[in-house]
Amino acid sequence: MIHIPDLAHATTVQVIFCFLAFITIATAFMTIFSRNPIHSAIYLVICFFSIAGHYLLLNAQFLAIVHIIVYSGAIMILFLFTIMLMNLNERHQVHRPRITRLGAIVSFCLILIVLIAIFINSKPIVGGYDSTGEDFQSIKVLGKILLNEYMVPFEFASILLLVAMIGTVLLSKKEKLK
Amino acid sequence: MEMDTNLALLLVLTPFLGFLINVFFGKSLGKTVSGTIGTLAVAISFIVTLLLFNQITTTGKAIEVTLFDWIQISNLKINLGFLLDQLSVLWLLFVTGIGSLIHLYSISYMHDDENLHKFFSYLNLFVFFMITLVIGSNLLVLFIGWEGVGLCSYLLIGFWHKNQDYNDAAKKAFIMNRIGDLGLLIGMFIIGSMFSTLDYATLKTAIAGASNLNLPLLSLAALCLFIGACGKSAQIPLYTWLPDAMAGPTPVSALIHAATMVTAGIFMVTRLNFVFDLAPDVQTVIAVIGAITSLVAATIGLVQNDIKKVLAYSTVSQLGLMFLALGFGAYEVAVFHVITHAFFKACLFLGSGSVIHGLHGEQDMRKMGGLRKAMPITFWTMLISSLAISGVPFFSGFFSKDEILLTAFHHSIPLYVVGSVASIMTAFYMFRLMFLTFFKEFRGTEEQKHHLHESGALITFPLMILAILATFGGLISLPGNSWLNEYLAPLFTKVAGEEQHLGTTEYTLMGVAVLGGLLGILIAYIKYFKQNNVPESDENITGLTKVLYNKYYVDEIYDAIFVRSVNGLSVFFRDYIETGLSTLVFGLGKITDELAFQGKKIQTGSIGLYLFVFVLGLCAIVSYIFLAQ
Amino acid sequence: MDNILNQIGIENYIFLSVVLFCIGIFGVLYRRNAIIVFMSIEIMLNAVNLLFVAFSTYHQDAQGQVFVFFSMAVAAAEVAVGLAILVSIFRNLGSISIDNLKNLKG
Amino acid sequence: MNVSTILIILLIGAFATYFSGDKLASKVALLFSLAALGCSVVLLNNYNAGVNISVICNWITQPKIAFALNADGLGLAMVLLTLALTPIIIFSSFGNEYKNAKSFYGLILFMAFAMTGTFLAADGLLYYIFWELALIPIYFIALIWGNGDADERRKAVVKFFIYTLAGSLFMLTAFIYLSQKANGSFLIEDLYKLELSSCEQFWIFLAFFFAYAIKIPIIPFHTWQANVYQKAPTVGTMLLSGIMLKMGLYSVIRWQLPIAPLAAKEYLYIFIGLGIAGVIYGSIVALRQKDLKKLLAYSSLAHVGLIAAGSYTLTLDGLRGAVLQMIAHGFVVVGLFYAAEVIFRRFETRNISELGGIRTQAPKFTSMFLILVLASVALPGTFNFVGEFTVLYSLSQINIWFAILGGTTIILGAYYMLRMFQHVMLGETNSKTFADVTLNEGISFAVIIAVLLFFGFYSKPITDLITPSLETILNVINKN
Amino acid sequence: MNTLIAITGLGVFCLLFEILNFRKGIVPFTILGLLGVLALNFYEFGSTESYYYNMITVSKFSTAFSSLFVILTIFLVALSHNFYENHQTKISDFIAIKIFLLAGAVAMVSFGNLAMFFLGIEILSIALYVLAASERLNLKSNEAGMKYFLMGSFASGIILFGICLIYGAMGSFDVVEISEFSLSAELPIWFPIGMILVTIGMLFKIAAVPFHFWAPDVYEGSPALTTALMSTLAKVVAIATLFKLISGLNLIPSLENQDHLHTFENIIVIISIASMTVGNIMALRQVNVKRMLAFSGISHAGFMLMTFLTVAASAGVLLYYTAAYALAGIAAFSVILYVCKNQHNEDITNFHGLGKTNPLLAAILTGSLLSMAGIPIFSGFFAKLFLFNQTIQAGHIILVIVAVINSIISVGYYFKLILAMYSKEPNEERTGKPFLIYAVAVVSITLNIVLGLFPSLVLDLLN
Repeated sequence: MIHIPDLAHATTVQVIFCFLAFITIATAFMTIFSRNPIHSAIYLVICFFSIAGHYLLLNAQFLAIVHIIVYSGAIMILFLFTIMLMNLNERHQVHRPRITRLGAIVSFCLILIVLIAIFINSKPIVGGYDSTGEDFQSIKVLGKILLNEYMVPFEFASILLLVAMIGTVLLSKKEKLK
Repeated sequence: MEMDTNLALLLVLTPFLGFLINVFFGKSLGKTVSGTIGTLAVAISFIVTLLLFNQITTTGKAIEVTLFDWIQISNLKINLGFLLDQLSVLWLLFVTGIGSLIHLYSISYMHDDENLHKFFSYLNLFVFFMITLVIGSNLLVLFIGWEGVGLCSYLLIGFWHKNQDYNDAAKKAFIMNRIGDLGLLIGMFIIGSMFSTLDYATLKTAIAGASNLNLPLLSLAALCLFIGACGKSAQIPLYTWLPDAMAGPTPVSALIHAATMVTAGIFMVTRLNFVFDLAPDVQTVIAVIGAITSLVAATIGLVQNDIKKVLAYSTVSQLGLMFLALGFGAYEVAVFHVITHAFFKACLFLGSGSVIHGLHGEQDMRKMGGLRKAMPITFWTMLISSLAISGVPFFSGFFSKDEILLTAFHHSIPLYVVGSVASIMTAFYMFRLMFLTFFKEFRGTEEQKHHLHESGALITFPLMILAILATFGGLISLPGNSWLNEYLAPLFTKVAGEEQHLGTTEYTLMGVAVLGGLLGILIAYIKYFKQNNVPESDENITGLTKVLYNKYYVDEIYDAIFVRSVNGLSVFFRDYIETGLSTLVFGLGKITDELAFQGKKIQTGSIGLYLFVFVLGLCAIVSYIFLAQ
Repeated sequence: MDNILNQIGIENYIFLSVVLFCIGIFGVLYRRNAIIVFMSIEIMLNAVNLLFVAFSTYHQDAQGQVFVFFSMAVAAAEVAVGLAILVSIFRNLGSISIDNLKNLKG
Repeated sequence: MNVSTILIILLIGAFATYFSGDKLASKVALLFSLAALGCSVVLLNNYNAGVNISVICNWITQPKIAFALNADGLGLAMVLLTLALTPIIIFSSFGNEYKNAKSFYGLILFMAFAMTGTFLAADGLLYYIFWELALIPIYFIALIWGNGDADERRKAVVKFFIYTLAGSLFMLTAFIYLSQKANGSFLIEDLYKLELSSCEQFWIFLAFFFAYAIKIPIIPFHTWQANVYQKAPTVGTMLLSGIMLKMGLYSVIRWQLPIAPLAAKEYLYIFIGLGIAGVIYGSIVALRQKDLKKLLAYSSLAHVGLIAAGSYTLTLDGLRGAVLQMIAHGFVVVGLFYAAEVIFRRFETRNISELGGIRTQAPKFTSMFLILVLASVALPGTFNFVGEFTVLYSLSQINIWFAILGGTTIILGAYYMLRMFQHVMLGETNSKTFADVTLNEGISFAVIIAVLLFFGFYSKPITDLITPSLETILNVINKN
Repeated sequence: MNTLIAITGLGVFCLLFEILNFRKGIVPFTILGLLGVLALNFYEFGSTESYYYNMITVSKFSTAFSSLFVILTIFLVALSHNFYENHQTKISDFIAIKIFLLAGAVAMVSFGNLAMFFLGIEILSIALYVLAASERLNLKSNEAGMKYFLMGSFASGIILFGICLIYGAMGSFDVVEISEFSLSAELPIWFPIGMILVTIGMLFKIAAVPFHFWAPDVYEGSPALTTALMSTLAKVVAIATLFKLISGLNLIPSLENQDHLHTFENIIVIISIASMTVGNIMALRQVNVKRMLAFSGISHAGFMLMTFLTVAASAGVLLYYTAAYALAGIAAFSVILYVCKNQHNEDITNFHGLGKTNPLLAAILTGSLLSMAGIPIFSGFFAKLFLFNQTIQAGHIILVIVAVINSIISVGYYFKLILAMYSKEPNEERTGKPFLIYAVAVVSITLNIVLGLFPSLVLDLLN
């Protein structure tokens, strides 16, 4: 069952969680609904920040920082760059047929209901969450795991980036004709 | 034994050899040589037959020859073998004898035809098959001959193949025969499954020794066999092919459609007398059908104007009489009539051929007349034969026909009356033919008249021989002292009929018959000699005559009922059922094709739609697996 | 140190990220502007990342967080490639509406 | 030496023909087909002498599929039919010039290869493979070298292909199902040993029936036939009607009946009835066909209907008659189609109404054609009579009405064949000249006619050859 | 593991070649290199090992499929030579991307950890997005790339979500650990949900109905060689990976524990039937050959899905089926590449009269189509046979009957192309006989037939 946090007796953490969750969801919606792509981008940045807040709440500081660097710092800049490059603004907003919106709303509701229903249906987690007390998410631990156990995927991710790099070059490189 | 085999093979294979020679070399040999070879081939067979006849009469034992296994069926094994007994040798005698004469006749008659070698090859082939039919030791070998003679009949009727009407006639003959053949086959199947043999000799002993015979089944077999006989011997309802078969050259009509092939049905029934004896119901059917056929054919014969058509209907009528006799179990009587009929009818046909030959192909009696002087030999021989067929005393036909009527009288008065009426009519139309053809003035064109002449010796010689036979043929079975009955006695299980004592009744009946015959002749005389009537031209024929002239419209009825319906069905099947089935199969393809066409519309190219379906699919799967319970 | 989930409950994180994920899906379906669609996809990925971290805390296990790094790398690579494609479309078509991409159909 | 030699010769022949070039192709093909025939005759001798000429070796381990060729009398008889007809068919095409002849003759030999394989295979799957393989060459032969309007032809040929393939795929499913029951084995003897429930047998029987009914064809699955016969080049038509149809009939005897005997027994009347309905229907439709080849196609439908009815009687006579009739029909139908081809070569038409009056110009051809026509209507003394008589006899043992209805083929067959003969050959001399048969044509005809007449009187060698294997099959059918 | 390293190295070398200005040598060198990799693979075959904390596990399954991928890549690289004739400046990039794609593919079948799986599939996908959109001036290619990218990343999101749920349930990404846990009775429902989501994501990659819509559009719009890659290599990789996921993570037993197995099987059956039917029916009216083959690919996906009903026993069958399908696809595409080179579309009209102008290639295309249609002696037939055999054994006879009916329908469109080649008049002459295309076509169809004649060679590999 959903535990609707009892706001009257809510702990600080719970209040923060609710607040962050609200911001996350609201800005996510705003991202989608705002007409100006630049506004969307800004809302999305806020959304990412709130997610970073969640990370912090979960005590994953390193991840939160990386998250902000990668998403807000890199990806969103890329987005904004592109938007600027294409000089997009409201006039590029094309007419959306009603059927499309209806379809989107229907599928949104449907998938939301289905997924939530499944999770509600599932056996609730009984008992408390154990805490080993060990440090499991400091930079040190993460670094060890990443470069020992996850060394191969780590290297492999470089291939992924290499492919993306080659790909982007390939897609934008003008051909020199003979 | 070796000797017998060789003789039998010689008997069968000489005509076949003649056929081969004529087929392959006939054209280069020239007409006379070709004809001579054909004639000789049959003549040799005739000589062999005489030898065999001699052997049979002296020893009294049948000769059996087995060549090799032919068809193997689980419970019956069919040999290719020959049985030369009294019946088959008797049949062979007139088949090969008359055959030789007609071959001889044909040399002259067909001399102007460019395909003479073919004609002789077909005739030889016919004789070959006829011999096979007669001497086969089992029903299946008989069937080879049976179908073979049908084939030759087909070939010879359609000999002048440029005329599609003749071809139609040939085809009709073949197909009607085939209807009968199916009956024969079915009969064979039944007999085969009942007795596990088709061999005459074995069959006879099997039937004799059998207890608990399934008589209804056997009767069915007999009936089927009789249908076969109907087809071949032109009985109702399968008789209509025979008059049409007159499209063939006249010697063919004489040989095949009068003397030999059409008697095959009688031969078969006689051969299987032990079967038919056990099926009295079928015998009754045979008798009734025979009587009706003889009457119907005779009535039609009354008004025909084509000289060969008259003879054809007469043949049908006479065959009917023979079946009448068979129906009463008087096999030897029927055989007797077969023989005499072969003589006089062959003679009549050949005579009419001589007339037609003289008139360069004219067959309509209305355009003849007065030929007596120009063609005396033809006239006299035909007159003798006409007298014979009319039952005028002391000619051969008198004895044989009288015996049939006598037998009929003893068994069934109504049938006797029918037979007698048919006989009277026979006398009438035969003499109608004689008067119209040979007396009074010639009614043809001047040019024909100019060329009128008696035919050559090759034509008249066979006529004379046959006329002699037609006169004296009756001697082989004189009432009360029948050589024939004695000769055939070993064949029949029953004592041949009730030995007929010649009593008052018999003499009275004889007198009645003779009077009847004379009456017929008299009417013809009055009508066509005294009153000098000439039959009306076709369009003026009215009333009953028209019905008769058009053969009771039987052809038209058959055409409407069978031919048209089959053809109509064929067109219907071709145009509707076939197309329908085809559309059905194509329809499956069309449906999928249409689905594909509609399906293409779903693939709109819109990413939104694609993702929408994606999400729907996801929801459906997830909810089906996790929420369905 | 106390497990933070004792106060919030893993379910709530699941629901949060499911909602976020669905918003992402909704965005993809709702918007025709390719850039916004990309952003929606980023929202989806982030929803998952959030859940990874939550599960990581739940299991007291760092692997989930390590996976988030990979997921970020993937997201970055995807965005790079996606934007490159988008730019070339924009050059050819002068528009970035995905509704204009309907030439291939049937 | 064993039966695989034949297959090897034919396969090598197919390739050799393809690589010999357009000019030599026909002769090379003839040579190889004759070699295969010779080889099969030698093998027949060996077989009669009791030498084992069968082959069996493993091919695929899982599921267990063996390369098993079993030469029993029945198989050998069919192989001989195939290999005797192939040279005749190839030789008969010598008068025609084909574009890309090397592929054409190569395909013919390949088809002979596949058909021979079908008749010999003793493993369900191997059999199925050959069965399907035979379909490919004829598809191309009909498609590329066929005649008539290209679109129509395409439609007809594709229909034929899809239709027959559809049927055989159901057979494949049945085979797979059977092999599950037989512990993964497809070997015929293992399949024979299966004891299936009557429900299973029913479905298996039906699946086989689809394949065979379409191939044979039994009405109402015949709609592909007439069109394909008409559109295919005559060589293709000969291959189809002479041999390929027999694959279906052979398979009924070899596979369908012994594997699902209970179903066969239970629905005996229905299947015999279907066969006989085919006889009557085919004969009637044939009557009013306008195209000579189409008429022959429907006549073929009628004849195979009778053969099928014979097979479904499940009696020794029925099976034996069916096999005899298969062989006889194979020869006669090839001859008849060849006659149609000979006419087409001269007049460029097969439309019956445009023909006629050929007899005066070509007496030899007429005689040969007539003999074939008569053989086709089963005149006693021809091989066809032996077959037809035996089949009808067996039918009469089941029910006399079957024999009577089936026997109508005697009447109707004579009707449509003679009608056709009359309109094609007889009548007033045709205004166009018709050269009589050439030597090559004459040889082909003469061989066919000689075979038909010889076995018409002396079918013992074939009967002796096939009877033991048919008895074996019957034993399997009647095992429970 | 060695394979993966070797392939990656090869990809880097390709990039270096560009720098060293050695473009001419790229294709032969890469082919040689890949042959070396293949040899390495053969050498490794049979060993079962795991490397680097079980990130990569080498098993018969992975080596066999890797070998298949390598072979397919060899063909695709060989075809590149001709295809990129006019794009010499980019050829090294193209080849390198293909090689990296292969690396991703190999990782996908030999992963021992879901991280490797995820990275592998992303490498594969991103490479494909790039290749699909690689004709930057061609709007169709752009559109294809965009569609594929959008939908692909959407699917990736779902896969990621699934992985996340699996992690949530198991607390580990390690395949061995997960498969052990998955058998325990007390299992959070997250695991099956996660698995289903991953499965759905993979179903998208293999283009199964209803996640198939992208395939025809993308296949049509992409450059022909990319289409070849997608329809052969990518599809095979995806299905093999999905198979490995389902079998490796013990999805089936865990579903059985929770009474979900029946519904899962039903889903598979329904998707399989739907894919076959939709794919085949939609293909009937296509005029573009690539599009037609896309639909054909969808239907084949349906066939391949049948193996999931008998996961325990059908790895060999899947390998055989994919090999047969991919080899036939390569042969077909090499002919299509030849025919449609310098044409602005791939419509059937381009194939008119090919039987006359170029009988060899026409025969090869015919052969490959016959193989796809399942006509013996081509391996496609045996593939279907073994598949049906397995499926009947599992008791899904209805499914097999539907599959049979679908095989019949499929003949309709395969033969449309054959008809066009043989019964229509040629509309233009083609000159030039590019050796590599011929070689690829001949070798692949030969391999296909050899597989048909000796199916045990492949079929028994995984037993």
